[in-house]
Amino acid sequence: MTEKNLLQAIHDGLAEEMRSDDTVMVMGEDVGRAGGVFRVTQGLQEEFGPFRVMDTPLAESLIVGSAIGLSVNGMRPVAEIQFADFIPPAFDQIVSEAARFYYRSNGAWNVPITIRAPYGVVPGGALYHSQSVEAYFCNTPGLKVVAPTFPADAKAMIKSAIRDPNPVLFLEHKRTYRLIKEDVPDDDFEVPLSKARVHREGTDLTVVSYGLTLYTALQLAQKISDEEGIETEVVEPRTLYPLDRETILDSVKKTGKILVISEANLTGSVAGEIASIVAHEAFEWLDGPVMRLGAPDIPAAAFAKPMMDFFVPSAEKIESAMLELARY
Amino acid sequence: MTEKNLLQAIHDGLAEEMRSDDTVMVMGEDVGRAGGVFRVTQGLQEEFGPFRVMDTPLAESLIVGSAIGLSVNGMRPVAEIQFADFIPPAFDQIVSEAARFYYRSNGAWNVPITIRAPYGVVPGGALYHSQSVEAYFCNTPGLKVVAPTFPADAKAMIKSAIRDPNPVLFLEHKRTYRLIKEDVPDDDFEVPLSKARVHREGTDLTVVSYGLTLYTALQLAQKISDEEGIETEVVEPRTLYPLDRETILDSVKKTGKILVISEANLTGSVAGEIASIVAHEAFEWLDGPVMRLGAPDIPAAAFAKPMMDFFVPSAEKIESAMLELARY
Amino acid sequence: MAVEETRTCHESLGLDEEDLLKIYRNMLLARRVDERSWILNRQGKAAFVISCQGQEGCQVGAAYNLRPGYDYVYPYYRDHGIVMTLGMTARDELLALLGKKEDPNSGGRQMPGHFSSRELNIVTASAPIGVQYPQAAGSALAFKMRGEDGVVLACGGEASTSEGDWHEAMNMAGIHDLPLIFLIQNNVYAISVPEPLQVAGSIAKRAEGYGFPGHQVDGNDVLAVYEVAREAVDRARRGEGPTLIEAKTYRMTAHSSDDDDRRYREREEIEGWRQKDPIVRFERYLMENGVMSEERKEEIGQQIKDEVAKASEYAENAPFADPEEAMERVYAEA
Amino acid sequence: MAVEETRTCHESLGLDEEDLLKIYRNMLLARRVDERSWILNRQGKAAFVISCQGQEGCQVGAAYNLRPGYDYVYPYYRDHGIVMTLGMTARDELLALLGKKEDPNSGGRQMPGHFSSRELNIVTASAPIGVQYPQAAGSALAFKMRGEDGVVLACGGEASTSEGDWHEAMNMAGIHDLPLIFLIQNNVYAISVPEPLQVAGSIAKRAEGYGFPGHQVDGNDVLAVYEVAREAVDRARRGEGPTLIEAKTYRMTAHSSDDDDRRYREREEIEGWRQKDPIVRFERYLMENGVMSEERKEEIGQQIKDEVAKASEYAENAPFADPEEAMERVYAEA
Ligand SMILES: Cc1ncc(C[n+]2csc(CCOP(=O)(O)OP(=O)(O)O)c2C)c(N)n1
Ligand SMILES: Cc1ncc(C[n+]2csc(CCOP(=O)(O)OP(=O)(O)O)c2C)c(N)n1
Ligand SMILES: [Mg+2]
Ligand SMILES: [Mg+2]
Repeated sequence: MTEKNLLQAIHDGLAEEMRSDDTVMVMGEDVGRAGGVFRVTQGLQEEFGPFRVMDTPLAESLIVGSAIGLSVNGMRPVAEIQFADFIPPAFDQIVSEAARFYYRSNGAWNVPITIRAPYGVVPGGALYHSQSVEAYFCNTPGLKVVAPTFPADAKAMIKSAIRDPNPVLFLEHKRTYRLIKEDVPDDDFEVPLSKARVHREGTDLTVVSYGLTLYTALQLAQKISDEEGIETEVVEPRTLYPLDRETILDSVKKTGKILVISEANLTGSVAGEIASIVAHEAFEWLDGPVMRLGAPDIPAAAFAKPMMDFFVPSAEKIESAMLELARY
Repeated sequence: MTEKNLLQAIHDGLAEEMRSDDTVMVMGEDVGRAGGVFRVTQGLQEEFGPFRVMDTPLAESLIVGSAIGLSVNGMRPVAEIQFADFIPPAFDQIVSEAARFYYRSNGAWNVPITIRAPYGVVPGGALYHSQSVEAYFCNTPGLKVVAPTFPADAKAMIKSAIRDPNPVLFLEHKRTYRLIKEDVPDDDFEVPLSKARVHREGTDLTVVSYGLTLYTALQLAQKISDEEGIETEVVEPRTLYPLDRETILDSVKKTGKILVISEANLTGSVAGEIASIVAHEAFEWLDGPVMRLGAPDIPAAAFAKPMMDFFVPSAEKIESAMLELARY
Repeated sequence: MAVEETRTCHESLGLDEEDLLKIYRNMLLARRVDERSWILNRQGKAAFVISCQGQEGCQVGAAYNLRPGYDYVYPYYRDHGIVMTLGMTARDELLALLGKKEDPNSGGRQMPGHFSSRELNIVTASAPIGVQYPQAAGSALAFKMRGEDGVVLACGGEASTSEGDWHEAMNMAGIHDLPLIFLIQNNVYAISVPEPLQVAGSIAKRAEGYGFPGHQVDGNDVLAVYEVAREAVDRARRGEGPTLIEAKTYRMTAHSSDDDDRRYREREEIEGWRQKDPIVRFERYLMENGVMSEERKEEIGQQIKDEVAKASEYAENAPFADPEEAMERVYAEA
Repeated sequence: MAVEETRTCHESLGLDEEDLLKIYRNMLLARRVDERSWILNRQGKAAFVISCQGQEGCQVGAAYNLRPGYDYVYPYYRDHGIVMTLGMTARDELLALLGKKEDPNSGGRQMPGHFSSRELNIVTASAPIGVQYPQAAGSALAFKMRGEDGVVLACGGEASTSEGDWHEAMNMAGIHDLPLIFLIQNNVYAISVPEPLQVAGSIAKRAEGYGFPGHQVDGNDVLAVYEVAREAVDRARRGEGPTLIEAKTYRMTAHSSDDDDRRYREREEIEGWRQKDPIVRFERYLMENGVMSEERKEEIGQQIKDEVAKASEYAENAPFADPEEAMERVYAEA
């Protein structure tokens, strides 16, 4: 066990996979000599050379498209999109191509690629370095979308993603890169890309969240337990698509209440999908409205700090939503 | 009043706007001499010339991107994406650009463009000429997404879209192009891009739908009224983003039950957003689970007819879901 | 026309008579399967046809240079001539046409012309134009990284060069000297849109801006295409980098069975191009060079006719996949 | 260096001394605002800086040909020199730097360098690289359709040419002979990625493949850029079509205040380029040609220094927009 932050955990996961499998490679803008703008790939090019850690041209469609082509010719590429905000040019290659090779070829061609993309609001990031893009991808059969929050999960899941025979979109919340630290096992453990994680058991309400808002919600769950005796069960999907419906539904059936929190614009977010599954399949167990909390429906976080802070679901808003639901 | 199908209604709406406003133009692949692969723009190039009805290169990002640039320099372009399945290359220009000009320029630059895209399953269309892409776009503040089903609405709404100062994605269900006919007023009437339509009042359950499944649901609502005395209120959002929440919520508060039907892959669909709004805001009024019906979570409709038919929510499935909910 | 026919001499290309007859057969088979497809369409049996007619020269000429199952191929929807040269059969083609379970490309999931074969290294193709180019660059990079001499052939119509993906792949190919051949079949139209509204400047010339050779070739002269493709393939195998080939040709049918080309082009234009039919031209070459007699021609024609008829019968009688099969193979299992 | 300095003679370009001093002022102002931005960043007042240092010659030389508020301009994030030549002030720039409510580009919504001005026809810019090119083609098409003689200038770094959008716009510009000037400021790096890994062949040469002229120019020679841009603008105004300009230059700072360029380039390389600083070069030209004395230089320098100091003070004291303003102006009202 070694204490690591999220950045290091992902870095280590990549490095270990590259050491144990020659076909694993990393590609993207500035991943080589610079080691990535967030330093996730630092030192990898020195160890593995300029091809297995390749600086690509500035062209996201090419990055994902060529990763697809590499993967069908024997490689296991991990493609980095520098910021999730810049994934739209690769949208076609991801949703129309990578996600469908297996289905459309009736099982002949599969696409074992991982696409890493840092997402989430970060101070100074503004409209185009802040977005939560997961909803764009969570209706694409054939694709897996994962968003681990904690370092140990992230290290295990980047390995699972690389080893998975399907395309996996791997989302990393930028603001948690250095914020969250924990002991990470040194051995080669895996977390499947199909299981939610129950961080905390509780009886009064269920909170489902991921990324920075999960981290905040976990602290608040402790707080309202200490202060008010309210016991929150906190569930992290970890994989956003396909969802582990059972774990979420089991939790709601126990607590009777659910609040889904994410940093994405509320309308059309993944939170809505989770809420609607619950409203359909756990209806009989519900003791209160199916609640969601997200960012307001405006394009994204602004540059100026006051407007940015306004955008992100704050601890205050999260706490009051939790209390409102608990007291319902 | 003249009886028209959906194709003709949209054609006429376009032609009338082009006649009354010199800045209105149409652009896309094969919209000119060929009059569009579905013939929506037939005859327009003869009337308005090769620039105002312009055949573009095969490049969707260019089509939408240049429409943006035209619009900020005085024009009102209607850009056609030949099949909604081919909109991904334009994704960046739509969600990152068109939808954000106004917000990011603090109100200085707006983008009055309309993007038409035929969607939905059609026999022989297979994986890439069949998709329902609306969910990709219904979490993009700054963009309006409309999907009228009936000819009169469509004619009025294409006009509203063209006159709207914001970018509007205008979705047309291919299978309804010739299927649905109705009397369309000849005068210049508008339907706002903000109001759902209640097609049929009822007390037992609410069905929310659009496109081909709406058409089917309306027939079934009549059928189960006749046969079983079950009265279904049928609501068509018409504009999918932003949603007219009030009309939907009012209906559910009256009937206590809701079934949302669309042809899209169920998970991550707009149906989920509608369901979750209801589960949150009309919880106290609910007498049954919030139900959704959609296509299975597989990439899209197959070419072979048996597999294709399996994909589309059939009349049987819709009817049994309606009955199940009504009897709940 | 005599000029083109005698310009390329097969001996100088290292092709023997057997090669020539194979090439001829492949072209004719592609044509006959295509013609059969239209008949099945008119009979209401085939929902959709997309033709190679007129482009058999580009396709077979280029593909004859490949090592099937070793090199990677990204064909586009008209490339019936390519996939059959690589090893697909008339039966495979007609099973795909009718969307039957046995369709080796997709089991009836995709439209005809959306080729795929793991055995032949034909990478599964889709409808969105241009997406194959970055993928092809990736496959070529994999060959290069492993130091293998495989090459990648990526195909498209002239309009596919209008998509950004084409350019991004051209740039990548140039940067890393990838073993990648871009074969652009410029058949003058993209559905209804004529070349002048589609392509600024010249496709072939653009290669220079990326630092590698571009060639324009008469796409209706199969040996001319073979020659320029052979040069490109050899160059790629030697590790010297990519080549762009723009094969000038013509789409002899409507865009597809859903299209009515009378809306946008003159009958005379089509008739003019019929005179340059690559199959007729090659036949004449073979006869004039004593490679094929009138009798032999008849014989081959009859063999192919039988083959296609049998294949059609088989495909027509073959079953569809069960409806529920649509649910399978969404995700690969580890 | 002497060669470049005397090669372009301002009289032959139709520029008088007033023009030259205006050009000089614009370059210097851009530089000084930029330097001030870094100071505010180090003081913890500015969250993010993205520089024009080293590229003032490309920017001012090109923009000096435009009609502000008539022509359309799509600048990229380094184009401080362009927007100030068009009419933005030091105050505007520093309000944007600090994200204040009065920021004329976005009211503090966007990062610095994301320019916008309705009055100056500077079309709102964003961060995604390359998206401006198709938009610029559209704006140019509007001019052409109305028969107006407006031109459009679209800018980007060399890496912006790697995106498909660039190519799609080049093709469109060539097809319709649009009044569009592509100004590519090739400053050798895209963050850390050096040109050889970014650009195959030559950017300037690519224009030919689209059927219009491409020029490579010494981007650190402001008059050379002016000259080639003038030719391009005149050509576009005459309705003769687009031009591509590749201005060879160098990024003298790190990519941005978030970047540490010691990870990927040598100090000596930067020092080498300091010798070619476009402002120093132009100063020498002005002095050698008797346009500017040492005294005049001091005077201008002092004026600009004062202007920037005042602007900075103003911007630092200006208020932020209220948090709730984030909710406004999502949709335009009819
Ligand atoms: C991205 C995308 N946009 C539009 C289409 C519709 N479409 C199919 S083929 C075609 C024309 C292609 O022309 P070209 O590349 O010249 O090939 P050809 O059919 O002439 O052989 C179009 C517009 C598509 N398949 N994909
Ligand atoms: C689509 C997209 N991908 C990635 C980025 C991140 N990014 C910002 S600037 C930059 C490098 C741009 O290089 P270049 O075009 O040469 O301009 P320069 O900064 O050198 O002036 C990158 C990768 C982005 N802004 N947009
Ligand atoms: Mg063509
Ligand atoms: Mg650069």
